[in-house]
Amino acid sequence: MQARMPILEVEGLRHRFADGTPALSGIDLSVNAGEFVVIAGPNGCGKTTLLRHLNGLILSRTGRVRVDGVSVARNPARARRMVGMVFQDADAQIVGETVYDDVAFGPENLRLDRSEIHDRVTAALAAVGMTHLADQRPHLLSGGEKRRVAIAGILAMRSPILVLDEPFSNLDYPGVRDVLEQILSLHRNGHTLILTTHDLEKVLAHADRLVVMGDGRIRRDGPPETTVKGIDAFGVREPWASRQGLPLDSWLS
Amino acid sequence: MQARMPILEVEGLRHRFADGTPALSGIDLSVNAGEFVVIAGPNGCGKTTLLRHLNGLILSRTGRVRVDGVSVARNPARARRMVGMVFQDADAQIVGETVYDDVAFGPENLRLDRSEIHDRVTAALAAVGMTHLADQRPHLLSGGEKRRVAIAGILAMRSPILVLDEPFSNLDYPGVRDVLEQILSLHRNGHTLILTTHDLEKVLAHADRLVVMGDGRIRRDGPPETTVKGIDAFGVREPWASRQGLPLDSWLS
Amino acid sequence: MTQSQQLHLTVYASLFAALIAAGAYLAIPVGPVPIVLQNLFVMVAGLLLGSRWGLAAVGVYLLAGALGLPVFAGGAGGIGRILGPTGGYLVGYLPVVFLIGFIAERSKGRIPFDVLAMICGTVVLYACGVSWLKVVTGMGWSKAAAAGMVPFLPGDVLKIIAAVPIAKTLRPVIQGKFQDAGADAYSRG
Amino acid sequence: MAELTAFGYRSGRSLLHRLDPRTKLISLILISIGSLGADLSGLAVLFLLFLAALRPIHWSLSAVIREIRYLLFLLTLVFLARAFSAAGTPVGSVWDVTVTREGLFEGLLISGRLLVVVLWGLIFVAVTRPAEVRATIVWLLGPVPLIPEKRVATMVSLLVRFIPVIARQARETGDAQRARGIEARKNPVFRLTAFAVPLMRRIFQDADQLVIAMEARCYSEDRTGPDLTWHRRDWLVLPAIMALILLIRFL
Ligand SMILES: Nc1ncnc2c1ncn2[C@@H]1O[C@H](COP(=O)(O)OP(=O)(O)OP(=O)(O)O)[C@@H](O)[C@H]1O
Ligand SMILES: Nc1ncnc2c1ncn2[C@@H]1O[C@H](COP(=O)(O)OP(=O)(O)OP(=O)(O)O)[C@@H](O)[C@H]1O
Ligand SMILES: O=C(O)CCCC[C@@H]1SC[C@@H]2NC(=O)N[C@@H]21
Ligand SMILES: [Mg+2]
Ligand SMILES: [Mg+2]
Repeated sequence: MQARMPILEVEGLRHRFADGTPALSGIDLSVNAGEFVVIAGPNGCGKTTLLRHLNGLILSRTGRVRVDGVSVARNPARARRMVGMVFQDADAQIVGETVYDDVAFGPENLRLDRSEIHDRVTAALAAVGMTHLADQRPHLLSGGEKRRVAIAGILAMRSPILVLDEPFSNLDYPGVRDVLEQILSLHRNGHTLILTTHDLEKVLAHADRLVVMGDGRIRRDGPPETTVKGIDAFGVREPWASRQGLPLDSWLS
Repeated sequence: MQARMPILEVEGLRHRFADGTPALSGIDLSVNAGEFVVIAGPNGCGKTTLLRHLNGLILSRTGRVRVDGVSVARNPARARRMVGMVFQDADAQIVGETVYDDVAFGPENLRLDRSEIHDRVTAALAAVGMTHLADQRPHLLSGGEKRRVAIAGILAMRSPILVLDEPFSNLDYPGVRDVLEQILSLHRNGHTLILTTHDLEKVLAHADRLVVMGDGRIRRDGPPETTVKGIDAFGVREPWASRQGLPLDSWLS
Repeated sequence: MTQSQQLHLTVYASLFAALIAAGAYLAIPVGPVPIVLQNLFVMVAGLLLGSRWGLAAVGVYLLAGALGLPVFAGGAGGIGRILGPTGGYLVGYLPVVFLIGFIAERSKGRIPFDVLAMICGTVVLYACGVSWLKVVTGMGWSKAAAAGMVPFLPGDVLKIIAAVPIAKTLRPVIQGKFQDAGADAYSRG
Repeated sequence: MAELTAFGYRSGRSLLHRLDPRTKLISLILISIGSLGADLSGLAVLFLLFLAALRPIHWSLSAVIREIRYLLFLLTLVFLARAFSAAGTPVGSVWDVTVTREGLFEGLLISGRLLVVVLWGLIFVAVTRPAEVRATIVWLLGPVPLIPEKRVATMVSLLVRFIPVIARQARETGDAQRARGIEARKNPVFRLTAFAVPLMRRIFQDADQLVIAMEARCYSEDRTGPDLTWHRRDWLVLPAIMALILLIRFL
């Protein structure tokens, strides 16, 4: 019954950048296995910085981050295997010169043997419906396709936890629906999901939980329907339906 | 009564990129002085390519583009003075080492004298509420702030026509509202505005006209309320209010 | 050096290799040797990456070209290009970047030394480039110099002038990665 | 920068495609050595073989010529330089410079040798996947001391990965500056710095993003290397090539 134990634990996390910018000032957050958490908040409130602590891309002295029980600071390598991350800028995360090579990058770093890598890559590409583009050069893909490749790259590493930083930015309507369907099928398969966005409209209807950040702190945390009420005050737009007192509706329906 | 004469005329415009990608296949569009036109359409439908024709960044052999009466191909320099462009990627537009220098870049290229340049820059910075950051290094600003600097840089050139390519991408709610207010006040002052976006929600209520593109063609063109109906079919999300048969509502109210 | 800093340098060196290739792509033919921006990026690589990693950048560039990637002036690579008329410049980039890096490492970003380093580098570059051009084409020294050096000197002066502000703006960006981040972070922020 | 971004690989199932990349690389090296010492007849043989190789990989000579048009220009200049500068029996003169038979012969030989090497280089990339090229690099540099072959291989693929990014950002920066009237400025130093400085800063920000993305995907120096296996066809092709080269050199 693991679905109830916390797989991610953040306690009293603070972070100040080298130039003195205080990005996080005391974050406490605990995410259960299989949960789908949406994090919202104004520009510069610390979302990306928080996410980068989850797999040890940034380590801070004050505060603790644990990925199912093990401190990230103690074992960043493990944290990076457990926590797959899709970045805000789809282009910046392309590593390989073909889609296949790009997806294979992670498994190669895990030192798996070739056949295992091949199986994982083909499976991952199939999962995001990109098999036919395996030999394509990634930078020629559309925004939506690039995001799918990024997700495949994570799937190939078999990370149980997925972190997506603004996965919808610059995507058109079909692109958003594509990525959204991807995300939901991952959720159904038991992945733990953490997603940041400025447009709650696009995803909130499917989330288990909404976390609102502001000035490097967590302002609100709870079930979407209730937490989203009057969220405008925190620099996030409350979805139209919710404004009208209606239930949140999905972009997929 | 210039508000009725077309200030922008595009006729039979086609464009194919060097690598053979057909980006525009026959565009006819005419915009009146003082109009506020929103252009929507899926990724890769040619929005940016069309905009880049308006000030001669791209010149195509087939088709004509005229900025109040004068062919862009004949006099690109003039077209660039007349048509100010805010790019999709705010970072791409940063040219100066400080916010002030960045905004001054355009006027300096216009060969204005120092005092004139100074007046324009201070006015532009005030207009976007960035006076206090005049000496900041632009690449350190937040996404919203960068966007405003980009707009200020165009204001300082006093172009009567403003073209904004996805000005809301990656902006938080307050950021969207700020930029939106900027845009509307420009509109009130008689600027002609052309804006592309994937999220009609954010701006359509204020537009005079909606143009829908697909596969390098114009699919629909007309008053927002009517044109937006059933727009999902063109790969653009119809705003929630409109779905409910309600009048479009503003993000500012 | 931490693993992260190692990776930063690896990526930066690859980036410079790519910049050198991009600088070669826009080639203006003026006789057997074209005008390119290639050598500008070679010089900047030396100034910013230092001798060792500068060498790595140029080495990777040449390797990619030798394997046939179209990274040399006007596209089309291959060992044939390295043995071709402009091969002297290509191979010469190795000592050039090393020399510039060597001087820059010791001059702590003082502009006069940067300029000096680039002038020395350019001298070495033409020593290699022109003599090989002479061998391949069988021209005399004067002809070889006329075809392989004289037309480029104004452009190269321009590049050296441009390299100074580029190095000035990017040094903090790069060296920021290599002094221990203060405040709360004890890894790169 | 389409040409630049193209790795030049043309997918297919021809024998050349199926050969082990190491076989292809060794053959390429042998051919290069061979042609550099070859006389005109030898070059002719290698050139005819090249033409023969084009068919199975569905490549037209005209397309190849387009690919190397710039090189052809260079080689013509080399040819002329030789033709006019070498001493020997005159066959005619343009203005007051005399063209000698030896000159023509030498010019043809030298430019011909370079041409053949480049042409076979094109074939090599055309029939070898990027990943295989990387694999060959690892294999090639493996024995070389002091060189971390896997890192070098990664760097080569990063180079390929960076070029389209540089191209795009250069275009965007250029557009943004033209949109704000940079063309009114004539001073080349100003133009070059005003363009290069912000562009380089942006490209480096992108590089930092890439570093973070690589770390997030567990980048490590010792990654799973590519695995290559020799087949029977390799043991048939290699000796054949060697024999050919020997013939060319010594007959
Ligand atoms: N490398 C850095 N050095 C210094 N300050 C930084 C750095 N990265 C981010 N910051 C600052 O830290 C704060 C938090 O940044 P962060 O990117 O986490 O915000 P965010 O919530 O992701 O914003 P957005 O919604 O725009 O993505 C901001 O004030 C930002 O300017
Ligand atoms: N420099 C280029 N070279 C080749 N093809 C290009 C280039 N720029 C754009 N394209 C292609 O031209 C088509 C139109 O591109 P464009 O950027 O105008 O679309 P868009 O409507 O702006 O898309 P988005 O909504 O993602 O911004 C796309 O298929 C794109 O891949
Ligand atoms: O074929 C190549 O890629 C090498 C071209 C070398 C051109 C040399 S570099 C120094 C000098 N300055 C130029 O602008 N071009 C020549
Ligand atoms: Mg962020
Ligand atoms: Mg666009």
